[in-house]
Amino acid sequence: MSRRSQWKQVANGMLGDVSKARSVEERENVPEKACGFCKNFSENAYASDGRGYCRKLKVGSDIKVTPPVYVMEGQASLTVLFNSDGAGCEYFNRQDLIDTDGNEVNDPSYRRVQRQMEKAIK
Amino acid sequence: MVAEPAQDQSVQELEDKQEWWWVAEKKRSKRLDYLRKSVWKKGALGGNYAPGIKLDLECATLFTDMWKFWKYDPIMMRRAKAIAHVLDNKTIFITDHSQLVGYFGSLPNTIMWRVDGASMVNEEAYNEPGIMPEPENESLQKVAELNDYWAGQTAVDKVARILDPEDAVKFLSGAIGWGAPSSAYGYSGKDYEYLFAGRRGFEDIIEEINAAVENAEDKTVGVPGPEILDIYDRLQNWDAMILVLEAGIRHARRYARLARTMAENMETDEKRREELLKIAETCERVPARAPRNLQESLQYDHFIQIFARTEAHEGAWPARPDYYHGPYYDKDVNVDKTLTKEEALDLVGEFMIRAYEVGGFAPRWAREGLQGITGTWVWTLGGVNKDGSDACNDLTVAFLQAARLVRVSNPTFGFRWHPKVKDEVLRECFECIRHGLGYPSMRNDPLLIQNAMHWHGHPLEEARTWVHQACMSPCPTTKHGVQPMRMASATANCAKMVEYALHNGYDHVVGMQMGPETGDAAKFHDFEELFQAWVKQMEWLTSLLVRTVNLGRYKDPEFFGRPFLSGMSERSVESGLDVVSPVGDRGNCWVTAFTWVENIDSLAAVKKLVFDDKKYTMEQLLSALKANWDGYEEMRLDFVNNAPKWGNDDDYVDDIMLRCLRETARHSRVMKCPSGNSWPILPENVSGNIHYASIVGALPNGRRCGDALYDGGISPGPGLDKKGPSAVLKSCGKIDHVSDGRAFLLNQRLSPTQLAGEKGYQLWKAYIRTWADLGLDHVQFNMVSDETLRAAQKDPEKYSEVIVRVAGYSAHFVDISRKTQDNIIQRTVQGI
Amino acid sequence: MSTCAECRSFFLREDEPGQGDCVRRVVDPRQAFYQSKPVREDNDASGCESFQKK
Amino acid sequence: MKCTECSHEAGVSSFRYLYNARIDAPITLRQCPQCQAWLAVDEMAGEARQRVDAGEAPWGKSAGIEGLAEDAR
Repeated sequence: MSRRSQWKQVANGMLGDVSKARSVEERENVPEKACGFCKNFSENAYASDGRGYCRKLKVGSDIKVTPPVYVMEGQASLTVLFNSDGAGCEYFNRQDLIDTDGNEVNDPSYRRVQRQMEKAIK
Repeated sequence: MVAEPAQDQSVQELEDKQEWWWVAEKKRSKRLDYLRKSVWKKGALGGNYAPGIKLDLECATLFTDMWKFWKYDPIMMRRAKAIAHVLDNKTIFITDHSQLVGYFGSLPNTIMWRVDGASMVNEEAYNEPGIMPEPENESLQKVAELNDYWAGQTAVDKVARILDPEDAVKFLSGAIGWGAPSSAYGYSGKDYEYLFAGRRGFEDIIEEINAAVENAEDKTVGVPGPEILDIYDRLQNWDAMILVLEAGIRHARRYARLARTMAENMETDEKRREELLKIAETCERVPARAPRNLQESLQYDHFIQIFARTEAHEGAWPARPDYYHGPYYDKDVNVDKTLTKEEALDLVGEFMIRAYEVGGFAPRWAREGLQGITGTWVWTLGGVNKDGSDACNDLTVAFLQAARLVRVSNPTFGFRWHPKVKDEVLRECFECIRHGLGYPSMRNDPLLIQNAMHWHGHPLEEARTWVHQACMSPCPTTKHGVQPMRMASATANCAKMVEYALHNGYDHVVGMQMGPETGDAAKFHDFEELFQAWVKQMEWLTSLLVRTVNLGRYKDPEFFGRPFLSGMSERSVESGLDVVSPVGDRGNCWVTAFTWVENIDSLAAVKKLVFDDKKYTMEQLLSALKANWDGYEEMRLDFVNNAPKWGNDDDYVDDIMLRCLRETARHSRVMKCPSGNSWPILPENVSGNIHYASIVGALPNGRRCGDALYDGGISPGPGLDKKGPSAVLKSCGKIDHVSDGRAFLLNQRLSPTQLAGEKGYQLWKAYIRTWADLGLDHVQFNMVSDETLRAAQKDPEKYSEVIVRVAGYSAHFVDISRKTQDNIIQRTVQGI
Repeated sequence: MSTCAECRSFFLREDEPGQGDCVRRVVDPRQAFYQSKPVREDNDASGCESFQKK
Repeated sequence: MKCTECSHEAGVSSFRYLYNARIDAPITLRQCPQCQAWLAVDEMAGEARQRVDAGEAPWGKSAGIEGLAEDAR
């Protein structure tokens, strides 16, 4: 994979397409094993809309297919959303400590301030 | 919530207790009191919007409807038509007791949503708790529809698509910098010389555009050739400028009509009826024609700001209100005597309140980095005229007095100090600082004029017109000097330079290879190897951000378009080019250097304890850092307490500061902006030191990932400047404030007890003289005691009006997160 | 069907036939103000909660 | 380390790190992963000293534990 194509894959996960043709239901849905509940989820500090990186998996991984594809080596991390379904991922590791109060400040490891997460926790 | 002052205490008693916020409430007029308390707070409380603040869906919908409708128009025309539709149709309001009007949202509690800026921000708006207008389900449906429509076609989407994908990912990781590479979000300089010094209203500008159009049209029906081809685009641009200027005039007349309707049909109080008729008369006059008095002049300025912010999310508010409105104050108060000083103070105070009210939806990184406020509204006061004479006037004093009455945290002032400033004006500055406002910041005018000439080649007369383009950076307000679009995207999280130098470019926080591979630090044999790795990381990080900004600037006329800003800029009115086009712009770029001093203290600590004293090996240090110092507490304290720290007049570490700055200044001259000019650095932080606290890994200066970074600029680490204020000034004075960078922020805390009374003023004045003599360009003060701040933490409601200087801006203490509050309390209180 | 023209909040614009402003007093938790929004005189006002017959 | 509130016991690093009380003192603020209480922790001793309330009693060099960081130096 060329330098450019590797990073292109990551960039695609971060740009406007994420907003395209997603219904309210899709946006509101927080699965039981959402990536946002996982210890390996690191929220993106630029777009605090719930985009993030997986700390374990690198670009090229796909946890939506069966069986999942795990790429463990590489420079760039896999991008996921806070409400991506991590049910099929063997690295899912539930994070007990979820901070949904945004009055304090950025903490990519612990903070999940999306409105939908609040509902899921309550 | 604003609590009531103790009714049984006199002004004198409250002054003696230095409870300035209650003093202000007792002293200000009933009108100012009402208006100040009626404002909805748009700044974030920590990272969240205050209860009751709602996303403005009306303006976003109006804009999108018209944008969709005119889909075949060129971008500038399309935007002009969409803006005009918003201005013609949105809900407007006039608040009781107000004399100045205009808000860019549709209701007082709404925040404007720049729906065409970035899909990421749009998704964030959708996900944000608490800001959806009721009924929430309907609003969510509406926002989802808008997000679907704008997905992929916002300004930032367009730029990010063509950036090198590696650059895009690393920039958008949020780890190495922030900002958005588009004038959809930025700091737009204004051509005040053209508007105010030139005494032009919108109708005057339209006439000038029409003349330019006529001239150009002659060419399009003349001899065919390549030289006429771009005229067709320019004609479209000119039409767009006219369209939006006319919409601005119509919008003001909507206010005139509302004020007249209120006066004629609703108002029973005769005095208020007269005020409403005055508002009507004012809005019929401006912005169509040039102002004739203070109220018109302030109203004109406010309309300009509102229109510019309807067009783009402007994160700053470059202005020089005493200079441009001063002549009207003088005419009304001193010559014609149509206004008393008290009446003028009411207008000036309200002018500040109207700005305080302005707030748009901002992404979380911006909210966290500017906690408590909505943007850096740093207004410039004082300074010199174009001929070098003192420019301070009666309005300068009025602004400084009004600030103490309305006590808003935004706008704040930056005062252009120079040796000819009169004592009475300097005293007013001191009074604001003594009253705990944290502003004005003091700026060294002669030095900054020289700096502007040095870096960007602004001629002397133009450099003398400078205003703060954001928190700190001077920019002229002239045809070729004004920078219409400065994007925050060249804001570097500099602590990553030393972090990456230590970890071979790998970022352990986001888990990605970010910087270049500069070698395994465990194998470095001497300090020089580490320093050279740092240089490479510095070059890589600043270059990546500058590439992003340059591309954003170059493509902005194609990807965004600024018809209104163009329509009030001489360069565009004359040329027909989008003002954001770099053609004819002299360039005034700078790289904002967040979290800078961590580099210096970290490098010094490694040099001292690893390479000089050989007390630890690099392997040991790297292990401790990877463990976030967990289990290495004794060693960590050694790196904090037994390594030299910046700000103590110690050449060991100060020399490293100079070396880092000079390497960066060298690289600043290598990197060029689209106008071909340099990119000097400007160390400062706002509250980015808190935002980045959990994004920067453990460092050799002894901080862990999670700890607040230093408070910014060239300020020493909180509590680490142990040798007094003179040592701080001497360390900072070693920096050449002309050629080492663009400007250098310095925070200092002073004791309100020590600086009480006349003696206090004289001490402070002597301090300022030393500061100027040592050649520093900036200093700002917090003069609120630890006791008051701790009391405010315990009883926030009682102290809701306590203001502190954060860095480059002020905020109400209760609006900032606990980590930020503690970071401020940790700063050393210097006795002078 | 009620129209905006029949409402007490409606003020016809002199220079734009058929066009008017809906001007209403609002008191929110922080401030009191008058708001204005453009409406046409023949707008259907039957669903408007603020409609008050002249 | 043992949480002063719920007695949860685990290694210091499994308590969520928040920030330091002062950079030059060994007192830090951490959060218990079980009961989520905020704790003032002596990093040198690896012990939780006291509860720090996020709302009512702030932390740091500031109100609540202002003496603690300095005492521990």
